[in-house]
Amino acid sequence: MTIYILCLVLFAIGIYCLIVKRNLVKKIIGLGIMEYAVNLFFILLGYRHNGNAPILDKQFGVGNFVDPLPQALILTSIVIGLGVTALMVAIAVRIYEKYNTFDIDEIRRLKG
Amino acid sequence: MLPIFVIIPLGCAFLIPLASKIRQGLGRILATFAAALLLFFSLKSIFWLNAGAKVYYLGGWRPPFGICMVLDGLAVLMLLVVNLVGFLALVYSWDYLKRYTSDNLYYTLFSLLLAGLNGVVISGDLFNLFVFLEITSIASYALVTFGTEAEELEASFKYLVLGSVASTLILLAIGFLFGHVSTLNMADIADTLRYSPAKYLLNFSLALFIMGFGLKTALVPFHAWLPDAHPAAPAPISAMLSGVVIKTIGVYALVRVVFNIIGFTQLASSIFIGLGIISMVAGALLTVGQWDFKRLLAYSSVTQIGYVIFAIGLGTPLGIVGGLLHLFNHSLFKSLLFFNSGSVEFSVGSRDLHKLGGLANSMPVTSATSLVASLSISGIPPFCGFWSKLIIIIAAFQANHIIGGVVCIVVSMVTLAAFLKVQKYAFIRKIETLASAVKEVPISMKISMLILAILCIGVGLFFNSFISTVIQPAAQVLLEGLNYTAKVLGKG
Amino acid sequence: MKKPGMSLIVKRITKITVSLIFLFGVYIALHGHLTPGGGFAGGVIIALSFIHVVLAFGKDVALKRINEKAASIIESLGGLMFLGIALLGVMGGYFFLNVLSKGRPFDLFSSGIIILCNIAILLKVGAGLFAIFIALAFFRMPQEDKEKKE
Amino acid sequence: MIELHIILILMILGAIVAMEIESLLSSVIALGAVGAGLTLAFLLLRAPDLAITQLVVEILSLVILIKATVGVEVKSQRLRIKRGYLVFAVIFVVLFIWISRKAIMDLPQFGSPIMKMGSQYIASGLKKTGAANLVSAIILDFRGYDTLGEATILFTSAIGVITVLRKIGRKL
Repeated sequence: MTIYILCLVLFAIGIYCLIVKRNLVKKIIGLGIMEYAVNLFFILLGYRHNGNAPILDKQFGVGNFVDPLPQALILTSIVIGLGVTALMVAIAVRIYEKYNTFDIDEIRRLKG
Repeated sequence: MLPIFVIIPLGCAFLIPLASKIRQGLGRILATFAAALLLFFSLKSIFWLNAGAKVYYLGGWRPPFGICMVLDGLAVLMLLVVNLVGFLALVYSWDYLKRYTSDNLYYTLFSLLLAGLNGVVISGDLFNLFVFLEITSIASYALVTFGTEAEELEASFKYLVLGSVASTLILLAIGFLFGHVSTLNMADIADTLRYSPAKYLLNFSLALFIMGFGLKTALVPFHAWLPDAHPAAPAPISAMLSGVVIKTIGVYALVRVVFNIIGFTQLASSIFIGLGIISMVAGALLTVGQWDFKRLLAYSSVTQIGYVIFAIGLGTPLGIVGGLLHLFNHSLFKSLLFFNSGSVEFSVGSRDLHKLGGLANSMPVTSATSLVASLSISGIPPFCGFWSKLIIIIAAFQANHIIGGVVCIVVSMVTLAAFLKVQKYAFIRKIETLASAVKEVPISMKISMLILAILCIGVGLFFNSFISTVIQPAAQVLLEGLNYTAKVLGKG
Repeated sequence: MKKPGMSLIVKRITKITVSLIFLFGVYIALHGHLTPGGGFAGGVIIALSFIHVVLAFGKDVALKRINEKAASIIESLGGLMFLGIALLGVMGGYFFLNVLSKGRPFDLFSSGIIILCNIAILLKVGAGLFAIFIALAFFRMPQEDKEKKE
Repeated sequence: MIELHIILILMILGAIVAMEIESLLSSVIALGAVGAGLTLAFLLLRAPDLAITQLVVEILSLVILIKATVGVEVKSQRLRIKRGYLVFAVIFVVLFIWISRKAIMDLPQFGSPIMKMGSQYIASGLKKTGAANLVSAIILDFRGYDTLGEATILFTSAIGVITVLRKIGRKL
């Protein structure tokens, strides 16, 4: 129970960082933290007490396996996180080239 | 053969970078051919359907095992919306892209956008819906910044941040549902939820879904990104965004999850109605004060989405029919209005209503089609907007929701006032300085605008036959709600 | 004039490690169905090995070996190959059907289309991420231009 | 699983450091630390596939992030945490946990998941797909369509980055 609470605390920190911080890179970091928290939450759901990894072996076949389904989903979600981060960094770099700052308030001031 | 809706745009998206290396214009022809094929198949899919739902097992696995694709009344309606507006936007951008560089990147991203939208509509698996929703979002983030100007980049960054927050919230909601049910097929989830309901967890994931999809569809408390992102995008892209994207990944996904998986409870209905009314009122107030043509259209999108959500929230058969019809009509006249604003910007170069004027005689086609669109968005009788707003107002009064009905009427008055202002300033009033230099837009932009105007009038005139063929089966899917599982899994 | 890339020691070591990283990436991708890892992890490792070269030797040296146009072509080819394998399944009746023979479990060529899919993903992910890095690395940051001008 | 709790607490501390620290480069490195913690957590939770992918993707996103933040000095960043922000932060986090704690109660006990689909995949994975690594079996055979969408996402993001970073966007 407490492990889920800790995971959601990490998620809440990510949201907080996204809302409050004015710097573009800090927003990218906040989003990264949120992605990490959700990925961890899925795998926590699939964990089985002293289970082992869902890889079959020649010798001792099917043991007490962890749930493989969330692992398959989170492999996709990790790469989604990478794709979104790459796009965000590209746009942030481009904004930096135009406004010469990463700070939202200055950008709004310069935009007029 | 359901997967063709995803194979065609995906294959074309992978081919365009190669094709454009061979010959420059090839990418454009390939993309338009793929969109035409998609439109043909989505029109054909209306007649494929005999009451039930067509289920396609991917990889040969039966539903709970693998992923399945489901085509039912609601999916047919959304396919029609997506591929119709998509094809016309592509035809429009044949000439519109003279203003932009490297158009093969544009056509690749556009085909990926179509692939994502079609993937969302026909997917029968919750996580698969999230993956294709993510493809649509990333493609639309990149397309909003297609002009790489300063304010486009800033608007797109805000849209990207809020869109990614929405996606993460949706993924967390899927996590909670998965934790409780540990299966991902939509029909299977609804089936297991019926036997082991966890009231509090369902309400919490419902709240997360509404926040996530509400952000994607720009309902009022979450609409901060829309008024910046839509005007910044190139005109065909803001037409796709307003007309199709916020409806498919927002309204359609929310409605599919709430009606067919979690079940449409009284709580959900009151939330929908509340959000709908707030969106209508706030959107209308913001629309009136605008002087930038595209920002005015973006704010009016918030109002119209408020109409749709309010109508579907009523839950009565008439309300749902009215909501879905308004969803279809809105995609028609809103994309037409964005095309008009794009043409005005294309030939005059500015979107500010103060500077525009007297374009009626120098741009006949654009002004005529924008007159048709403005009249239909404000619900004037012969046009399509009138019937959907009328049905929604009647449904509101039938469900004795007086406040809602009155709000609908007042808001449609305000919309009428706003769009008459647009007509007067942009097209009818005379100012000498501008009128002479302006010439009409090229042929491909005229064609798509004319087709949309004809459709607006057509749906307006033959509305009851249109309702019975397309809207009624879609409303039936929502009304049946949880026995969606019977159709997909084939058991009770 | 300062030569592009890092110091001599780094270059000498990169010459050795780059091929090892590349080999490791291919190994992880090909044995995706037997050991942990798979197309995605292998593809990212291969992209990292190219990035390793770019960081150590500077942009223009690395681009002689694989330039941006080749990267985007390989990426599209990888995508088409993956779509092709999926369409292969249509012959057997369903879109993503595993048509090829399953083979004996636990040996290398044992699970039909999974290996071919892994190879397709390897190409796509590797080339795609390298194209992303090249686009970012080539994008002149304003202060880098200032340094060039001084 | 006491070590899992320790790692999670360290990740939370790393996240707070990544958020509050002034210089961009060190906040990116703190994000790297949180990612490394996540890799360890995946290993502890018996998910080797994910640990490899997460570690490698982590390295790549760090390289990209550092590429963006190199040489960017943060001008007048007021370091001292204002009283208002701290209180608002704590309230926000506590409120979020308070709302979600009842929903967590409905989830199955940590360590005993209801593996409705998972057990079927384990039982028939090798027989139906011939792959020893069940996660690969699910990714590429049972749910191969997801991975097609996945590969498209990377393709879209690559084309998106190239579109955003091209020199002149508009010819007026």
